[in-house]
Amino acid sequence: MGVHVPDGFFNAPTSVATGLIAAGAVGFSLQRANRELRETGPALAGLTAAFVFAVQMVNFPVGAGTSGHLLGGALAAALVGPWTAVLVMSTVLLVQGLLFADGGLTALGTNITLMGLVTVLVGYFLTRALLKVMPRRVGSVVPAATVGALVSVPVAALAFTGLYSIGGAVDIPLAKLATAMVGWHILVGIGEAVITATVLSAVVATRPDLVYAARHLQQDLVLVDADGNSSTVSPDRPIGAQPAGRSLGVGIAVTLVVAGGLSLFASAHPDGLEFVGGKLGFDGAAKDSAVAGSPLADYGVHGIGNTQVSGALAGIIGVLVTIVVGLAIAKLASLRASKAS
Amino acid sequence: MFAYPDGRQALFGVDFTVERGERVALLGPNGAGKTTLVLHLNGILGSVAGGTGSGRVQIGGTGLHREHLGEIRRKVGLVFQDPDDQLFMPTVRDDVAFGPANLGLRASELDDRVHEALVQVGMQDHADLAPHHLSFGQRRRVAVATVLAMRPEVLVLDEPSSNLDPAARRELADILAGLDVTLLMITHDLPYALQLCERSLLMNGGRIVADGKTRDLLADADLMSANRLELPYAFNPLSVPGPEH
Amino acid sequence: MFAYPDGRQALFGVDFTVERGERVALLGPNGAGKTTLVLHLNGILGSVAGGTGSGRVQIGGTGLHREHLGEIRRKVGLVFQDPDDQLFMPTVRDDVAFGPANLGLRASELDDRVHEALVQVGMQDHADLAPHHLSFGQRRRVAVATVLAMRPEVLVLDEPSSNLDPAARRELADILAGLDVTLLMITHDLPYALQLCERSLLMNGGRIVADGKTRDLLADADLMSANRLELPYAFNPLSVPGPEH
Amino acid sequence: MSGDGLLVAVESPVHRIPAQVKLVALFIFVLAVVSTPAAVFWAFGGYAVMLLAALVTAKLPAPVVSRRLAVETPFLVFALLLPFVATGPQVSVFGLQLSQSGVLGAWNVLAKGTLGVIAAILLSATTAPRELLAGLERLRLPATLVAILSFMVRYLSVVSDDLHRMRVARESRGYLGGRAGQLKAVAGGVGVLFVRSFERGERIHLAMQSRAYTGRMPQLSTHGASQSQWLVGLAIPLAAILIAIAARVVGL
Ligand SMILES: Nc1ncnc2c1ncn2[C@@H]1O[C@H](COP(=O)(O)OP(=O)(O)OP(=O)(O)O)[C@@H](O)[C@H]1O
Ligand SMILES: Nc1ncnc2c1ncn2[C@@H]1O[C@H](COP(=O)(O)OP(=O)(O)OP(=O)(O)O)[C@@H](O)[C@H]1O
Ligand SMILES: [Mg+2]
Ligand SMILES: [Mg+2]
Repeated sequence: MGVHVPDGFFNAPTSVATGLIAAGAVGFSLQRANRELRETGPALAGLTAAFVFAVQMVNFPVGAGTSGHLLGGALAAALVGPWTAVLVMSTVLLVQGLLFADGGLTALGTNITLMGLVTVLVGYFLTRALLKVMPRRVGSVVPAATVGALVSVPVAALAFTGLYSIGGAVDIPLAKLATAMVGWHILVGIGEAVITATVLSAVVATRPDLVYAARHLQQDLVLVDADGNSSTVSPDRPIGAQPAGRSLGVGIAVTLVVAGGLSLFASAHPDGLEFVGGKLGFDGAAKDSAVAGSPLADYGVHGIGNTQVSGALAGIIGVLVTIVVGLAIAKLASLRASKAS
Repeated sequence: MFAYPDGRQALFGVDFTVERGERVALLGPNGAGKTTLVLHLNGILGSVAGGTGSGRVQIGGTGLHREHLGEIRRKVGLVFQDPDDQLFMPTVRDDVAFGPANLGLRASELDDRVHEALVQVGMQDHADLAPHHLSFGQRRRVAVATVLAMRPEVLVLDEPSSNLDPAARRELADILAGLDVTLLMITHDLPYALQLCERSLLMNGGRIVADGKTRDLLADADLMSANRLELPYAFNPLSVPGPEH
Repeated sequence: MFAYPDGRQALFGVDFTVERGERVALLGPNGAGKTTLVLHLNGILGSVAGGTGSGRVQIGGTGLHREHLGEIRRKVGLVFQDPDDQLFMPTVRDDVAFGPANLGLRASELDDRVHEALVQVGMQDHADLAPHHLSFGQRRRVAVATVLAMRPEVLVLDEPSSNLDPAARRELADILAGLDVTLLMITHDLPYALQLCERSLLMNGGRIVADGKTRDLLADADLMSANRLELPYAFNPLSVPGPEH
Repeated sequence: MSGDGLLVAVESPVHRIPAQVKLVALFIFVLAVVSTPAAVFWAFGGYAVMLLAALVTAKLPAPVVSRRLAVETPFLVFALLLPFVATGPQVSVFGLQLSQSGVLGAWNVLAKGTLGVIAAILLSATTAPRELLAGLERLRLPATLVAILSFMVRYLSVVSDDLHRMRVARESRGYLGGRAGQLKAVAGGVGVLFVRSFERGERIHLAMQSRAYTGRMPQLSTHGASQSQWLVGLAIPLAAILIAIAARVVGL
């Protein structure tokens, strides 16, 4: 998604659900990234964030009066690794939301999911997959990540379309939207690929050790000592990648259960727009919630007895829960990390 | 032995010992590996920092291992050659306070320490400015203050006097002479080395090529010219007093 | 007069003329405004660059106006105090070639010019390295080479000798002495100023406080101490030859 | 973005409210706005009036605010397209066939988006980045994120300074822009810029470690907010919540 989603663009359940996904992803990444970060320090991550931020300022027109901008997710992932990259992207989006009013605060979860999570993961795993079939040289990371970057943007656009089909505030023909979004974002993706290639080739030329995605491909070095004897030394290695293990499973499960549960709960109630639409008599716009008949459907009404108020409350509670869950996971992560060290 | 990540080897076997309280100058031409060497002394470069290379460093009986890194870095204060590498906080005051605050100092104790260090380098009037809005020489002084404020046992200075005005240069020499620390100072200013350090190490091409009394090294014309060292215009190392007097 | 964007005024009225072919040293304590002043000479700071400030600069009869900026910048070669400000290309060779290429040089002519400049500063063996992977002194030398390669009419150097090893410092002095250009050099190295420049300007607090023969300024003890200038250890400005000999 | 970021440096009561209060206030306000049904127009009028009052209290110049509103443009375009592309019952306005839900949707996006953007502008124009960081830290944002954030804010100025330095260096060596060969050189500059900034970041991290940094910034020197500051800061968002609830209950 080449532009940031503002407040009120998606309905509350979607915002809440993506918020939860984002919170879970950030919490999990915090835990996984801790080791990476202790080695390289927050300075490098911060710098990558600043760079991604700068890259996102480069707007270019993609037709229909709309401009897209680069995302930088694939680039960040190649440089600092996927988990730190998720944090980097989230930080960028948070700053943009807070300081630059770019992307709404309640849409932060959506933005992180689309521009942080999707681009980073698609970019990174595509890069790694391509590296497997390419010559075992550090240089291979440039074409691999370029392809990763190229693909990651339209995929994010597709994800946006998918989200819109679930929680768009207004019905528009999905096929049309998908075509338009993907079409535009292939153009953005090309820009993304160019930037990624330029930056990565400079880094590979001068500091191959900095490219996280290709660290395992570095050649051994030959050193000469005072008497002219040479010895072979392996270059910097990433600190042993922590096995994903149970923590990943637990993190994802918690996220999914909470996200799923809450969004079921929330989407059982017509959101504000649909409610108003019903009142005004143009119900056509309002979709039937797929879970209207589920046991959860009546849940919200019990305590409060007023659909409207409980709908609003669901939104607010959802966001609050997002924050609490995110913080709890983060806390847990830092506790575990400090125990591990 | 040490090679930079791009594969260039910068150190080819270096071996020396500095006694507690000694003051040693590290001399040598551009690109000799002086900076690279001192960055090993507190584990910034080298295998202990996850880099490439081999060798051992011992500070005050403690070997430089990953588990002692924190302790060693508290003992060894390093002033970088480029002040922009050293200054990273929003204001001069915060920057000088950073190290002592990490050591656990708080409130008035911290303020005193910061103020004292700033007065030592004459920058107390600039405490609330942003470091990157200072002149180059002013940045250099603040960089020195950040390390003085930590009261290290071993002080390593990478060309501390460059870009300083002559009075500041002399004031720095006075400060350094008055400190009770082990001192290792890189400099291209040979009279300055002679004035402050009794002993000198001479590096070239990633190796130590000479080690001895500063005065003797400076007086050895062959050694000097082989290592691109020259005494300034109208200066005779044997005719002026050194620190031993 | 000029104030930085954060509101600090750094220049308070400065007025001087340098004749064609003259060699002038610009002296003064840290933070005097020397760097700020020379950044006006080719329109990097000041009203012509869209900044605050007032005043006029004239180079060889051409007023410094926005429309002449390109021409003036070709005539005035500026070596920055911080080599990192100067070097931005992926390799040393590219960096040195950048200026002459902008002047329209091509192919073998360009290569010759680049090679010559690199030989002048002794960096020809490092032509294919990345500038940011050089030692500080090496970067300084490349920075000088980038400007020498442009063969400017006016050469402005901001502390060119700092961080250079003594031999490189002398070599640079020899190069500068051999060039037929107008020279303005900022330095804290007073003997160096005396050696190269007959005339000196002394700045303090954003003003020019003295203008005269270098030897006379250096011999004026009151003026010197009022402006934080001190001659090094065992140096007598009256006893050594200057450029006029 | 250099040093002070987007701060509009004037003295005002809004500037004096601690950052953590403003952050919470912004958040609550935006939540209230978003959960308000789009068709309850008077509620949005209420929000707008309150925001306007805050802008005036903060002494923010109108041109600054309107310039910063430009980030909304892409969505403005999207919103204007909505009535034409959305499906559902159509109405005709001045002979144009518009989708009803599209019109309401466009209003929804515009109103909520604009209010959110203005509220964020209010925060960024009255809070220095440094205070903002301290505020986020006080609100218990995980330390790792705070660290990345503080470096990011700092590096925004390093990178933009470096960009500026490179431009100055280019121009002072006779670069006039344009020619294809040189353009390539400049494009290559992006990569160099990255490595350069990257290495500077690395060295700075090492410098920090040399000064006993162990991964936690020493607590930035801020004090907690007093109760009255919380009250003042939260006045508007609390009113906004009342409006939001009223809008839900009272309906149209
Ligand atoms: N980051 C780097 N990557 C690769 N090579 C480097 C890097 N920094 C320095 N070198 C190389 O290592 C060698 C030693 O550099 P070092 O900075 O230690 O020199 P130095 O003795 O401090 O010189 P100076 O007096 O100029 O500061 C030089 O040949 C230099 O080109
Ligand atoms: N970017 C900037 N923003 C604001 N103030 C600045 C900036 N750069 C320099 N100054 C201030 O302007 C004054 C003059 O600085 P300048 O760099 O010209 O000094 P200088 O004479 O070159 O000193 P030095 O010998 O240390 O290089 C100083 O007080 C400095 O703090
Ligand atoms: Mg060095
Ligand atoms: Mg200067």
